[in-house]
Amino acid sequence: MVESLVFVLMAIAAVAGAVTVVVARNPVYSAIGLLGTLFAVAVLYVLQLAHFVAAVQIIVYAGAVLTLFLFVIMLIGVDKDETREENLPYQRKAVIALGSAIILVAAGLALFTDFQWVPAASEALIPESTNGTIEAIAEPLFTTWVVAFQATALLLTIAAAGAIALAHYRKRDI
Amino acid sequence: MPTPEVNWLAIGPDLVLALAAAIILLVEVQWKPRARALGLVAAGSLVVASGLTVVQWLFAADAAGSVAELSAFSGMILMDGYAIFARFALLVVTAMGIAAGWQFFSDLGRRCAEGLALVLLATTGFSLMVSSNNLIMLFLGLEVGSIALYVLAGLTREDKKADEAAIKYFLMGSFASAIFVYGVALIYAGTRQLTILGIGDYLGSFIVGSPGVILVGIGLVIVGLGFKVSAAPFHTWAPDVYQGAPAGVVGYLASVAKIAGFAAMARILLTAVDDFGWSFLPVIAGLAVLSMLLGSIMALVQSDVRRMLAYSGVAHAGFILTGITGLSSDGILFYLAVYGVQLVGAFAVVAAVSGPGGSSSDISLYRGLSRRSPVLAGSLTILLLAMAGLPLTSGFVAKFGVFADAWFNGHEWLVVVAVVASVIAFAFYLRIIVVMYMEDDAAAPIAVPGMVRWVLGLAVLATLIWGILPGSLLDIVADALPL
Amino acid sequence: MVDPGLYMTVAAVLFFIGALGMLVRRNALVMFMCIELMLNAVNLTLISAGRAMNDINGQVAVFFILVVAAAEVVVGLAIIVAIFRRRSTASVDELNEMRG
Amino acid sequence: MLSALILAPAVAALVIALIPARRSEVHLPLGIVLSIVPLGLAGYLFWIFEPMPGYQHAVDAVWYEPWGIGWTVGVDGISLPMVMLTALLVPIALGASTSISKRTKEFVVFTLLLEAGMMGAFLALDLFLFFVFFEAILIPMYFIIGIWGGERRIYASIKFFIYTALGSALMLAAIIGLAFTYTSEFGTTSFALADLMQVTLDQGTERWFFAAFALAFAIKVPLFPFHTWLPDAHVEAPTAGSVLLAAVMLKLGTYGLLRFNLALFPEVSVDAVPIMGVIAVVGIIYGAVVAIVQPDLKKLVAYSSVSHLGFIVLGTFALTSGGLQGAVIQNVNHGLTTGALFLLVGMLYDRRHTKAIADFGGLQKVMPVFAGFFLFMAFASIGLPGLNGFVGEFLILIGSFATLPVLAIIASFGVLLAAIYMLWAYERVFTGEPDKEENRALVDLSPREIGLLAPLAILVLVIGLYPSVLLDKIAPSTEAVLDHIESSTDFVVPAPGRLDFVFTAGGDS
Amino acid sequence: MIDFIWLIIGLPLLAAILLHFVGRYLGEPLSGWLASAAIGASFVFALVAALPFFDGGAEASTVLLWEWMPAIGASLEIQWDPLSALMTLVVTGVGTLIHVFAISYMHGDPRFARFFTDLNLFAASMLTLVLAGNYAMLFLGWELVGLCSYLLIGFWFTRPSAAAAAKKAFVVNRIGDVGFMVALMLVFTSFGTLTFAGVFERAPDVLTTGTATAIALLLLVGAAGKSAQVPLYVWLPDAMEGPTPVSALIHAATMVTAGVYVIARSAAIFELAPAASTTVATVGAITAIWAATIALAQRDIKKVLAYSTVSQLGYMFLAVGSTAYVAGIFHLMTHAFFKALLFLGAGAVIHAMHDEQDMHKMGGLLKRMPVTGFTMGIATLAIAGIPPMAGFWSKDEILASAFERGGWFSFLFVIGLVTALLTSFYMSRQWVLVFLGEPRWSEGVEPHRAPRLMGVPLIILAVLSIFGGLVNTPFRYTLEHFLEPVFEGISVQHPPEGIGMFLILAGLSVVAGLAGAGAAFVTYRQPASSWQRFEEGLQPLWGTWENAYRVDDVYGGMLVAPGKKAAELSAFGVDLPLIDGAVNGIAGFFVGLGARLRPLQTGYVRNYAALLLAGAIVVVAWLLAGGL
Repeated sequence: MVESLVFVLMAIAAVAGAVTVVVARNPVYSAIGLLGTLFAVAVLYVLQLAHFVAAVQIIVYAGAVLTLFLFVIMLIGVDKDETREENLPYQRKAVIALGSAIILVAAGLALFTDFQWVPAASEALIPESTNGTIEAIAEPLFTTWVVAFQATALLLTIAAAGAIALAHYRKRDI
Repeated sequence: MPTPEVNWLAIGPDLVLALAAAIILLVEVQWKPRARALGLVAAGSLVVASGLTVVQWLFAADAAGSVAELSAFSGMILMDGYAIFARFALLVVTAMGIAAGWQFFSDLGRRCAEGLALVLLATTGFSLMVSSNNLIMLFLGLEVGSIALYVLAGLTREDKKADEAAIKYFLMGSFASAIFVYGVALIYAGTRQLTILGIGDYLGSFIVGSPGVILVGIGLVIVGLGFKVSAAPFHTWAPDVYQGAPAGVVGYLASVAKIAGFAAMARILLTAVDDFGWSFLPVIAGLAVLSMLLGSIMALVQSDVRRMLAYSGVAHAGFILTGITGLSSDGILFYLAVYGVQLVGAFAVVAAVSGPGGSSSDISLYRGLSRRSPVLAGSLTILLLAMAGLPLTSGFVAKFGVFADAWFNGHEWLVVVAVVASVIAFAFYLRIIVVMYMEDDAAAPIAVPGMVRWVLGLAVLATLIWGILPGSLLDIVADALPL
Repeated sequence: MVDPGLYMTVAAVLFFIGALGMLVRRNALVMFMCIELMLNAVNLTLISAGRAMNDINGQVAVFFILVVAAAEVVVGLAIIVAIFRRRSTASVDELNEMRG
Repeated sequence: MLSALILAPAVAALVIALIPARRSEVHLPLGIVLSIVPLGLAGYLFWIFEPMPGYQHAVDAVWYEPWGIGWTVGVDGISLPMVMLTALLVPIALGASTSISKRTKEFVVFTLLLEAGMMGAFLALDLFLFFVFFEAILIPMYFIIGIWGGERRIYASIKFFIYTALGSALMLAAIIGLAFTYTSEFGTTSFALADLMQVTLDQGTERWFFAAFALAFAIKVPLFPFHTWLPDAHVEAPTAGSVLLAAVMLKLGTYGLLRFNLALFPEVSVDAVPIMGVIAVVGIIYGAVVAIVQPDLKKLVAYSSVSHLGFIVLGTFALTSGGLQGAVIQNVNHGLTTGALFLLVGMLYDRRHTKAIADFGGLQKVMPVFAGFFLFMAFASIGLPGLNGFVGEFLILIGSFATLPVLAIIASFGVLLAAIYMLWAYERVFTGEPDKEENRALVDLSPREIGLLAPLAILVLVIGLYPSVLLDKIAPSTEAVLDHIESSTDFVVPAPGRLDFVFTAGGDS
Repeated sequence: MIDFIWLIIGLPLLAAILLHFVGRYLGEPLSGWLASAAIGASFVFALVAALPFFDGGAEASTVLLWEWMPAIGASLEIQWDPLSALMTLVVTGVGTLIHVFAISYMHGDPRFARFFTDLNLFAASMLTLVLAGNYAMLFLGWELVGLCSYLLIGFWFTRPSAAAAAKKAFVVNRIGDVGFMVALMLVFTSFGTLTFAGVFERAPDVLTTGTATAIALLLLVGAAGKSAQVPLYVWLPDAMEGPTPVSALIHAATMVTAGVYVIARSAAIFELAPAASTTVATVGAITAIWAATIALAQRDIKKVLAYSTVSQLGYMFLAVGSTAYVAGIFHLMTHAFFKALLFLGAGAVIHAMHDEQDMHKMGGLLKRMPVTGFTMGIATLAIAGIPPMAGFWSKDEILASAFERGGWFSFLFVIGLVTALLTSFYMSRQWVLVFLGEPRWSEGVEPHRAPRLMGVPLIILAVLSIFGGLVNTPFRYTLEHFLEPVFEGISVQHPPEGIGMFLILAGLSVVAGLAGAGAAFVTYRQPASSWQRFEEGLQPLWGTWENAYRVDDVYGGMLVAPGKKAAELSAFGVDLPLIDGAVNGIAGFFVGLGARLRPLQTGYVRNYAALLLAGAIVVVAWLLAGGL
C-alpha cells in the first residue's frame, strides 16, 4: 500500500524531472530537473531493496556528477535562456514522427501481444536474494565481477588522462 | 569467505597494455622523457602482449573448446580462439596504427604520453570487449575503448575540425551506448542471464513464452553495435569523424572500432541469441543491403579521400553483415583482419599525404602522386584494389568468403546485391587511382617517414600474401571459433 | 506490492524522454543530461528485472553503469569545455563544418 | 609446363620491375626478349600437343583444400590456339610500342602481367582460378589504357573496367551458386570444372546461372547491345593495348561461352541456341552497318570486331562440328587480322598523330608497303578465301546453317557489309592523289615494323590455305564438347546430309 | 602427268610470288616476259595433259592436293575433265596472248612489274576456279579472281574513278557471292559434301525439286554477279577504268564467263530444277537485249565493248539456261577469242590516240594502223555473226537450241535474234566510226601503227576468230562429243536436226547480222554531221541508251543513299545516344543518386541522432514483426 503510494509519487516526480530536463529553456533548470529525477529514481531503488545502489546514486550522481554539470554550466556561462524555435529543417517533424512511432510500437506491444516485462520472472519473490546491502553487493562484486571491477579502473584512468589531454593547457601549448 | 577466481593468462595481454599505459603516464609526469622512449615502451608492451596472445592461442588449442578451461574469472572472460584471434588482430592494428601515426604522436609534444596511453587503453578496452562473456563486461570494454577514442578524435588542437569530430563522436557514441546497454538490460530481463553463454544455453533450453522484450533487446543491441561498426543508417558519425580526427590516429580509430564492434556483434548474435536467428537475420540482411548500397553510392560523390574511405567503410560493414547472415564466424574474422590491415595502411598513406600537422585530405592533393611518391601511390593502389575486392588480394578472398557463406546459408539474393554493390564501389576506388596515376601534377615529392614505409610494406605484403595464399590465414581463422 | 513491470514501464518512459531530448536540445550539456536520463532508465530496468527474478546481478550491473556514466561525464564535459574555449559556444548546431 | 607458361611472364614482369626506372632504355628491349620465352614455351607446347580429346599436361595442385579450390590447369584443342595467340601477340605488341615515351617500365610490366593473366584465364580449369585471372587482367589493361591512352583515356578506362567487372561480378555469384549446388549434392566442396559439370540443376536455377555466365562473357566479347565500351576503349588505348584487347582479351568472352556455358549448362545452352543466335546475328549486321560510317579508323576496326565476334558466337551456338571448329579457329583469325589492323593504324598514328579517315587520302602512293599490308589484312577480315578469315566464317556459316538456317543466311550478309566498310575505308585512306600536304611526307614502313607484321601475314596465309594445322588439333576437343551436350541432353547434333532437318529446325529461329 | 596437274595453277602462281618480291628488280620488259612465259608454259602443259580427251578415251580424274576444311568436306582438289580442260586452254591460251600484248601496252608504267604480278595471280586464280574439284575450292578461285579484278581495275589507284570502280566491282560481286555462299550452305547441308563428284552423283536421290530450285537460283545469283547479268551488271562498264589488257582478259575473255562455267558445271542440279533453268535463260535474254541497246549509243570505245560483253554473256546464259550447255561453252570460247581481240584492238587504238577513248574523236584510222583495223574488222564480223566467222557458229547454235526448245524459249529466241541485229549494228558502228570516215582527231594527236609486239597477238586472235568456230560446226559437233563425258546423264538441248531447219535459222541470224551491219555502214559512212543528226533524231531514246537507262542513278538513289542513311542513323542515332547513352545513364544515375543523398548528411548532430533513433525504431519494429 505504502509502496504503491510512494511508487506513484516518485514515478510522477521522475517523469516530471525528466520532462523538465528536456523542456527547460535554461540549462540550470534542466540540471535541477535531472536532480529531481535522480532522487526519485533513487527512491525507486530503495523501494526495490537496492539500498547500496541508491546510496551510490545519491552520492555519485546527485553529489558529484550533477555538481560537475552545474559547475561547467557556470564556467562556460551558458546559464541563460535559449530560444525554443527549431532552426534545423524537419527536425521538429522528425521528433514528432519518431515519438509517435515509438509510442505506436509500444502500444502495439502492449495491446496486441502478451508482452511481459520479465518473462523469466520467478513465481515467488525472495526479498533476501535481492536485498542490496553492501555485503550483498560486495560479495559478487569482488568475486564474480572482480575483473570488471578492475576494468572500471581503466575507465577512470582514461577519464583522467582524457580530461588532461583535452582540457588541460600547459603554458607551452597556449 | 569466497575468493575471486583469477586467471592471469586470460587477461595477460590487457594487463600488460594497461600497465604500459600507466607507466607512460606516470613516467611522463616525473621525468619528461623524449617521445621516442615512450614509443618504445608502448611498442614493447604491444610485443609482449602479442606474445602472450600467442601463448593463449597455444593454450586454447590444447583446451580444445572445453568451456571450463577457456572461461576465466568465473565466466566473465573467455579465452576461446575467437577472442584470441580478434585480440591479436587488435594488437597488430594498434602497433601499425601507432607506427603509421608516429609523426603525429611525437608532434603532440608533452601530450604524447596521454596520446599513447589512450591508444593503449583503448586497445585494452576493446580486447576486453571481444573476449568478455558478460554483456555488462562487454559494455565496460566498449566504453573504455570508445571513450578513449572520443578523446583521441579531439586530441589535436591545430585544427578546429578535430573538436567538432570529437563532440559529434562523443554525443552520438554515448547515445548509442545508452541504447546498447538498455538492450542488454532488456535481454537480461528476458532471460535472467548476463553472460553470452548463459543466454545461449537459456534460449537453447527454454521456449520463451513472450519473447517481445528479448527481441527489443536484441534490436537495441544490434543498433548499439551497428553504430560502432558504422553500418547504415547508424553510420552518420563516421565520415565526419574520419575527416575531422587527426590523420595520425584515424586509421587506428577506424579499424579497431570495426574489428571490436563486429567481433562482439558476431559473438552475441551467433552464440547468445542465435536461436532468434530466424527473426534477426532478415534485419541484418536489410542493414547489409542498406549499408552496401548507401556506402558505395555516397562514396561516389565524395571529394575528400577520408570521407570516401569512411563511406567505403560503411559499404564494408555491409559486406561483413552479409557474412553474419552466413552465420560463419571465421569468414567474418578473416574479413576483419584483412580489412583492418588495409584500412590502417590506407590511412597511413592519407596521413603521409596530408603531411605533418596537415589535416586536409582533399582528392586534389593526390594528383600525380605516382610521380611524387611511387611508394605511397603504389601501396595505396594495392590497398584500394584489395578493398575493392580484386582477385589476388586479400580483399577478394575475404569478400568471396562472406559471400559464399551467405549463399550457403540461403541468402542468394543478398549475394547478388552484394556483388553489384561491390561493382559500384569499384568506381570510386578507381577514381583515386586515376588521380594518382593518370593526372600529372608538378607538386613537390613527398618524403615518406621510415615508419610509414614499414607499415605500408607490411600491409601490402599481408594483403598480397593472403590474397595469393589465403590458406595461410584461413586455416587459422578456421580454428578461431567462438565457444 | 508493485509489479516490477510498472517500474520498468517508468524506466521506459524515462528512456523515451531522454532519447527525444537528444533530438530537441541543441545545448551539448543538456543533450548530455538526456543521456544520463537514459542511463538511469537502464539502471532502473536492471534493478527491477533483477528483483523480479531474485537476481542480485542486476544491482551489481547498475554499479558498473554508474561508473561508466561518471567517466563519460568527465570526458564529455572536458570535450565541451575544450570546444567552448575555442568557439565560446556549447550549441551543437553551430558545429557543422563537416557534412555531405 | 603450363604453370611455367603462366608464370614466365609474371616472372619477367618482376625482373623488369626490379630494374631501376632511370635505366629506361633497357626496359622495352628486355621485355621483348623475355616475352619470347613464353612464345617458345607455347611453340613447344604446340609441338608436343596430341590431337585428341581431353585436357593435356594437366596440373592439379590444391590451393586451399577446405574451399575445394585448386591450381587446376590444362590445355585442350580449344585453349591451345588461344595460348599460341597470346604468346605470339605480346612480343609483337611490345615491339610496336617504341613510341611509348613515358613510364616505359610500368608499361612493359603491365603488359607482361596482362599476358600472365590471359594465359592463366585460358588454361584454368578451376572456376575460382579462372575467375581470379578473368578479373585480374582488368587491372593491367585498365592502367595501360588509362595511363598511355588518348585524351578521353580516363573515361574509357573506367568504363571498360566497371562494365566488364559488372558482368563478371554476377558470374562470381553464379560460380558460388554452382559450388553450393555441388556441395549439397556431393558433400565435398569443389570449384573444378570437371566436378561442377556433374551437378544437376533444376531448370530455373540453370537458366539463371547460364544467364549470369552469358552476361559476363557477352560483355567481354562484346555482344550487341553490350558493346559500347569497346569503341571507346580501342580508340583511347595505345596500340599495344588495342592489339591485346582485340586480339586476345575479347576472346576470353567467346572462349568462356564455349568452354563454360556449353559445358556447365548444356540443357539451357540448347534452349538458348535461338536467342544467342539472334543476338549474335544482330551483332554481326549491326556492328558492320555501324562500322561503315565511322569517321575514325580505330572505331571502324572496333565495330568490325563486334561484327566478327558475332560470327564466333553464332558458330559456338550452332552446336555443329563446323560451327564449333569455325568458332575456335575464328578466335585465332580475328586475333591475327584485327591485331594486325590495329598495329597498322597505330603505325599510321605514330606518323601522323591522327586516326580520322578524313585526314588521309592517297597514302598508297607515299607508303605502298603499308598500303599492301593494310589491304592484305583488310581482305583477310573481309573473309577472302585463301586467307584465314574465310576459313572461320565459312565453317561457321555452313556449320550454323544446319541448326539456324535463317540466321546463317542473314549472317552471310555480314560478309557483304564487311567488304563495303573495309574497301570504302581503304578507298578513302589510300587511293587518289595524296592531296594533303602532311600526307606527302609520310615515310613507308621501317624494317622493324615489317618484321612485326610479317609473321602475322604469314600466319594469315597459312591458316587460310592449310587450316588443318590448327583444325586437326581443335577438332577432337570440339567433338568432345558436342558429345558432352548430346550425352547430357536430348539434343542431336544435325548430321550433314539431312536437309529435312533444316526445314524442321528452321522454324525455331 | 595428272599428278603434276597442279602445275597448271602452280606456274603462274609461282611467277606471281616471284614477281611480287623480285619484280621491281627485274624491271621491264623482263618481268613481263617471265609472266607470259609462266602462263604460256601452263598452256602448253594443259594442252599436253588434255590430249587424252581428244580421242575421247580418258576418264575424268580428280587429284587431291590437301585437306582444307574437313569438317565441311572441303578440300583442295583438282578435277581434270574435258570441261575444265577446255576452260583451262581458253584461259591460258587467250591469257598468254594478252600477257604478251600487255608487255608493250604497259610500257613505261612505273608499276610495270606489279601489273604482271597481279595478272599472273589472276591467271592462277582463274585456273583454280576452273580446275576446282569441289564447290569450296571453286569459291576460292571465284573470290580470288574477284580480288584480282579489284586490284587490276584499281591499278591506277591515283584516279579516284578507278578506285571507285574497283570497289564497286568487288562489292557488287559480293552481293552475288552471298547467294553463292547460301547455295553452298544448302548443298553441304543436303549432301554432307561439296565435291562435284559426290554432289552430282547423288543429286537426283537427295534433292527435292524445291531444294534443287533453291540451290540453282542461288547459284544464278552468284553467277549473275560474276558474269554481269541483269540486275548486277552495273560494275562491268565501270570496270573499264582498268588498263585495257585487264578488260580484255578479265572482263571479256575469262573471269566474267565464270558464271556460265558454274552453271554448266552444275548442270546436274539445274537438271532437277527446270524452273531455274528457264529463269537463267530469261535473265540471259533480257541482259542480252538490255545491254545491246545501251551499247548502241555509247561514245566511249571501251564502253561499247563492255556493254557488248554484257550482252554476249547474256547469250551464254540464254544458252545454258535452255540447257544447251555445250552451245554456251562454245560461245564462251569463241567470244573469248573475238572479244579479247576487240579489246586489244581498242587498246591499241587508245594507245595510238594517246589515251583518247571517245569514238567521235577518231575515224579514218584504218590507213594509220591497218593491222589493228583489219583484225578488229574480223572480230566485228565474228561478233556480228557473219559466217564463217567463229561467232556465227556459236551464236547460231544458241539461237537454234533456244528455238528448238520451243515454248517460252521461242520468245527468248526472238529476243536473241533482235539482239543479234543490234549487236552487228553497234559493232559495225564502232568499227566504222573508228577506222573509216574522215579523221576527227583532237589536235596534236598523231596516231602511229601499233608496235609489232601488239600486232602479233592481234593476228593470232584474228585467226582464231575466223576458224575458232569450226570446232563445233553443225552435224560434226566435235566439241559436243568432246564434252559428252561431262554432261552424260544430263539432257542437253541440241540444235534442231535436219539441214532444212538449220538453214532457216542460220539464214535468219545471218540476215539479222547483215542487216545490222549494213544499216550501220549506211549511216556512219556519211560525214559526222549526218549521223549525228540521225542520233539526234532518235532522242530521247538515244539519250536514255547513252546514259545506260540511268541505272546507276537509280541504284544510287534506291540502295546506296538510303543504306548510308540507315548506317548513319544506327551509328549516330542509335548507338551513341541510345545504347551508349543507356550505359552512361546508369552510371550517371548512381552518381546523381549519391548527390541527391548527400544532403542527408547535414552535419548536424541532432539530425544524426534522429536518423539513428529512426533506424533503431525500424530495426526493433522489424524484429518484433518478424519475431512475434
